[in-house]
Amino acid sequence: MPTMNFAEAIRDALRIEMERDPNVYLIGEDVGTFGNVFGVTKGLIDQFGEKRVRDTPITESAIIGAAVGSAACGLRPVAEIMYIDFIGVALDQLYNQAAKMRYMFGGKITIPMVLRSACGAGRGSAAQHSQSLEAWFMHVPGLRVVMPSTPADAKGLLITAIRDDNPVVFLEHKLLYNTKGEVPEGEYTIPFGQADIKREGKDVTVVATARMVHYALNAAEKLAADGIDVEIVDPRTLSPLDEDTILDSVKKTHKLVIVHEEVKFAGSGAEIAAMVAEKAFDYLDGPILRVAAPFCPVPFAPSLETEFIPSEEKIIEGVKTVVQG
Amino acid sequence: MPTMNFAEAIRDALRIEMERDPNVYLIGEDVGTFGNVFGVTKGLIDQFGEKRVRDTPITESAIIGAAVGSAACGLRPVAEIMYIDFIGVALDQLYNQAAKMRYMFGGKITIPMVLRSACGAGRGSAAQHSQSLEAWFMHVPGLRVVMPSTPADAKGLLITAIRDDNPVVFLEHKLLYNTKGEVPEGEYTIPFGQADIKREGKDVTVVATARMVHYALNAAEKLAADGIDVEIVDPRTLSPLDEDTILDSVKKTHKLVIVHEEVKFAGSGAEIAAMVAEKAFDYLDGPILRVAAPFCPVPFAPSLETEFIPSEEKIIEGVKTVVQG
Amino acid sequence: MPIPKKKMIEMYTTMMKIRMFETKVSELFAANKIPGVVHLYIGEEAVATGVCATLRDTDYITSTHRGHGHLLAKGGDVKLMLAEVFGKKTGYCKGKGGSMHIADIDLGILGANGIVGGGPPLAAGAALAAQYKGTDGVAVCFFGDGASNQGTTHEAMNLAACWKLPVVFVNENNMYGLSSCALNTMCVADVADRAAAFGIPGVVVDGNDVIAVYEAAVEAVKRARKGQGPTLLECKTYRHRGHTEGDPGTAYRSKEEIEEWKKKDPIPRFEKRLLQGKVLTKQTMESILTTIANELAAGEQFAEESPYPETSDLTTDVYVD
Amino acid sequence: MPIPKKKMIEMYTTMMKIRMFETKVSELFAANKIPGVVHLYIGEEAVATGVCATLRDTDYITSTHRGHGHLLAKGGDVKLMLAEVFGKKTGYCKGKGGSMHIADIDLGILGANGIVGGGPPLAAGAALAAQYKGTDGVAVCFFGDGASNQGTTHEAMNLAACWKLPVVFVNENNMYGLSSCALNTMCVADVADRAAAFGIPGVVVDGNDVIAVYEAAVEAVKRARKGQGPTLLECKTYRHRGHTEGDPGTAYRSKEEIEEWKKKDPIPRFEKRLLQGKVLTKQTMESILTTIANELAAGEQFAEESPYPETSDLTTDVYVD
Ligand SMILES: Cc1ncc(C[n+]2csc(CCOP(=O)(O)OP(=O)(O)O)c2C)c(N)n1
Ligand SMILES: Cc1ncc(C[n+]2csc(CCOP(=O)(O)OP(=O)(O)O)c2C)c(N)n1
Ligand SMILES: [Mg+2]
Ligand SMILES: [Mg+2]
Repeated sequence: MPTMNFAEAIRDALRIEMERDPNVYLIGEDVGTFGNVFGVTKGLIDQFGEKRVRDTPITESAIIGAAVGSAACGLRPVAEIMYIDFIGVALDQLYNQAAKMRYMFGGKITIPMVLRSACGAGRGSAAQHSQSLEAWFMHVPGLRVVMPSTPADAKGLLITAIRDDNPVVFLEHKLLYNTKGEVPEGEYTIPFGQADIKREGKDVTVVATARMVHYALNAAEKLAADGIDVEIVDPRTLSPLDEDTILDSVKKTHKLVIVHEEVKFAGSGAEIAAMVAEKAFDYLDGPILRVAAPFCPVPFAPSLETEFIPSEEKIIEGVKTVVQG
Repeated sequence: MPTMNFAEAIRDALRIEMERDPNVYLIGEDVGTFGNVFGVTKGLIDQFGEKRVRDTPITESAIIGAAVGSAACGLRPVAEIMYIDFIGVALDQLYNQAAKMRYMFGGKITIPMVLRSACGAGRGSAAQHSQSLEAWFMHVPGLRVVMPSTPADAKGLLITAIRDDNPVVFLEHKLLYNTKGEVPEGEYTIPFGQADIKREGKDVTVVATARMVHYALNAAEKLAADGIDVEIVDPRTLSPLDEDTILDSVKKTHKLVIVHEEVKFAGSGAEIAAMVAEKAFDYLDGPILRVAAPFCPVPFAPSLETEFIPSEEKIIEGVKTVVQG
Repeated sequence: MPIPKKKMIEMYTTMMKIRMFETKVSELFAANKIPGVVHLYIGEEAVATGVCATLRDTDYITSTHRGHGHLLAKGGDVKLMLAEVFGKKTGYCKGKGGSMHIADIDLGILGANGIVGGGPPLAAGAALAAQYKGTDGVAVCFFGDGASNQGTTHEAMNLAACWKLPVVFVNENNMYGLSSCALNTMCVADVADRAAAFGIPGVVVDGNDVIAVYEAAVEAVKRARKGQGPTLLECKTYRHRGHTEGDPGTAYRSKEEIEEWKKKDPIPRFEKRLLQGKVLTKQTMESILTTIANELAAGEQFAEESPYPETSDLTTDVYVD
Repeated sequence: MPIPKKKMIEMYTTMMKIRMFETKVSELFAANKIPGVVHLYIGEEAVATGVCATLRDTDYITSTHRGHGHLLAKGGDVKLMLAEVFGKKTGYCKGKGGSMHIADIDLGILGANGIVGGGPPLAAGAALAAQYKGTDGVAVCFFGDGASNQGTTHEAMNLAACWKLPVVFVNENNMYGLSSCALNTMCVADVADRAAAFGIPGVVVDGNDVIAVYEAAVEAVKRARKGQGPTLLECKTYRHRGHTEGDPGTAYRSKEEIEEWKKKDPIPRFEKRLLQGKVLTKQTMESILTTIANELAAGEQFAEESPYPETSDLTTDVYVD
């Protein structure tokens, strides 16, 4: 299997789908000649031309709206919001329009679109360029929320997203773009709502998303040295959420730690914890812990940003707390 | 104590604060002559004039932005977004600007503003005029989130909100506007982060917000007949959340049901459940249940809307499930 | 080019259908048969009628909270609309949408919209789809004077201008956004002046003159079909009723102003023209009205007798599986 | 009215301070001393300088992601800015904001802003505060050609127009929003044309001519102070560097274009004028540059030697207690 990085894997998925279906097109700021600020769409305009790789003015409501409207009329747009932090100027088009149209219209309209966006902290980009916000999107009926952690997952999930007939929010952690992994050639899909067990273990379940999957894997290696065998569950899609895989793991390990990068309070981990506290309470040995960002905006200074992002150490500490009771 | 309805209590608070502090002013759509679509601000323009009760064009980003900018420069705006559903066209000004400015600027700016808005279902207003969305606001560091359930709470909390130096989101359930209650005369404040025990009980804790507090109270009366003694905790502010009062209640009853009107998945109740599953796990007798809206937009048809909104029956059922194990 | 007689009659029929539909809705609302709120189009019929008379079934429209007129003019079915307004399972949206969210994708109706300024970006998207596929389809975006202040509207016009999208932005300037008079919410004489910000033509037309609207729309639609890009077409009109049923509409508008505008009612005006031009006789008019009345009566009965959606319908139609 | 000599020298000093500050930041960034990204103002100095030279300390500005020039022109402290750009605890924002979020409320600087179009509504709010309090304070909103497409910008201009708010919208048209040429993102010749949508004056000025900018700003600010409402003042300029440091800026702009604009560099142009007008001698210029260089060196040292914020600072400053 070829090795490629996360950004390349996404580009690969885009290329495959654009070759396959002439109705798939890209729309966003600087996705054309510039090839996206992280280089993700580089070269696609050369292959597919300006019609299918559409640079827009800085006008996010129009970007999403154009995607929604054209999706309603038969196209399959892949829209890009450069950083997910910018969604606030355009959220209406996503949650009141794209997500609700099908329901409001009694099932008589289909909005097959993907909204790709870079998320996450770690590049010194400060409070308005580093958020994740997946909890917000989870809370919106009608949206799918995807958050891949590896190049192979990113590719397969993006192909699924583009083929899916629902509006999908596809969150790409910007510090993953340069991470490498083996990626199957050609087209393949990964079903939504199917978590992946990134590491099997028997002592404690760690549910982690996006970049935190890798932190958790590193933590697990170190914990193994201490005799703690960690199972790592990567939901991959937060909506739909694969409750069964998480519950099965908890039923096996009886212990749960949830790790995500976004702010802990009312974050995505709250839903996972609440779901387990309802559906597998009797299997739990002790408290459910969340290791996540504290309740503050993302700071600029490296010393603070590093502290803001959940660390391997904090994951290890969290796991030990839960295991040692 | 005089009796007044929820809308009058809010108006009373606005009037008191506007009389007290010339820097307090109202800004929003149809808040002037029209007196707000629910009559909340009726008459205030006559007393305070157009300078202090400012009708705007339909332009929510400018409304919130004007509030934030003027708050930064010494005023104390009370901005109104007619329905909280509309926040999507203007959210940036709230979460990236108002909420983060203080932190981003190292504590050197103060944004004393209130954003009032009507929330909630039950009036046949359908998917774009019936949401609550409190979970979104909870997730934003820098914001306060207030959700009163009674006229007296509404008044005291709004006065606190206006005097608070932080940006506050103040959510008014539209089906509460006509509900009556005793309200102390004159000025008084209710501190943020102080839950109110709306009913004492020993068998099970029900945490409920806004309109659901009343549903829970009715349910509790019926459950009492079955010998189940329900304690009802109304957080009143979701951020800050009074964890202690909730935890103390759970430590007493060992059982927890959370009731809110917004969609259950990734809703405000998820945080409360997760918090308890972390901090009072050992006191819990069994699963934490959430009684909340299903995962769909708010439907128009009365038959569906009634089903969408958590009912007394569903609360009773939830409590019985938890009590009977 | 003179407007064919058939088109004139079609427009008369549409205007009357809207007027009678809205009058019926008003009565039904007063009789507590309709849940939620309704925003009626009475007084503004010439706009939707004149514009939609230039469109094909395959063209798109985006509508507003005040959508009944647009939908009827684009061919919406009275029965299905009434049933939806009642919240019945047999309605356009199975009762899930209601007055503010009726759509008919087969007729190119991308939905009424509860968000002021929600429609313009969608219209740009629909026009993009037409351009992308190389059809000569057009999208029409109806929006109010109030909506012309919303940022999303500006963004949509700008994007449409940049890409020469086949879209016509039809501003229905009824002088008020709820209680706010346009004189206080914009400092330009005409909404059409805003076209200058995007380098597109801005046209003002008497929105109570269906012929004038039609003729202006023909031009704008032709431009769009030919790939020459968007037009901002402002139609000056007035709503006779309050913002919603229940709002008397007099707290912010003088009785005199309302009366004056009622004198400019687009319907008698068009009737007179049709009679004078001998396009229709009093008698044929009567028969048209009878047909509409019958259709409405049948629609009402259908709506009344239809069942409400069932509990099991609550969580369907959220996703395509 | 001729511009006082003192004002001319002040403007020269400001322009040079910006140029030298940005050059320093560029070097420090290349040397990996600055985290995150920086957007430099080199080539555009005449805009911030000319505009801010008309303002008082008590006036407000809102800035952008490309904010260093605005901040320095409004009186921002070099030491505190550099320390902030380094992410140090001694910086303007205790290291929490960084380049894109520097503010100094005492100088009326309501912050650089990471959101394109984030500033205009805030500027309207600051102007509202001034009007409300009855001061003759003014707010200036700097925004780019790219930002002129954002809906929030339109909303702010409209609200300011309606309320005659004392705000000057200063558009810095450097022809690009990141990689997108303004020719592809708007269909008007000048951003100033957009003023027509709001019924406010739109003025175009050579943004590389600090005197022209100053004179136009004097007029716009005067209007605002007198309660006559907002102006849209467009300054045509060009950024010499890439969008951010690290972007060569050549993937979307031709070398020729860049070279041509470098010939229009506002600084040599102003220098020539000052020398010819005998406002300054080569020697006094040198001494000004030395002073700035010293200030920058001291600032750099201060920034370098300052500590990073501590872990315990992470969650402070979120709320006022
Ligand atoms: C974003 C948003 N803001 C406010 C409202 C509330 N609202 C509904 S209709 C309306 C007035 C709209 O005025 P206009 O666009 O002129 O249309 P008209 O009602 O006159 O047809 C308002 C303020 C809304 N639905 N959406
Ligand atoms: C809402 C939003 N959209 C996109 C961006 C990404 N972005 C940052 S600066 C920029 C270009 C801005 O162009 P312009 O307004 O002309 O300012 P300039 O960089 O030329 O000074 C873009 C697209 C952003 N920060 N915020
Ligand atoms: Mg109107
Ligand atoms: Mg620019």
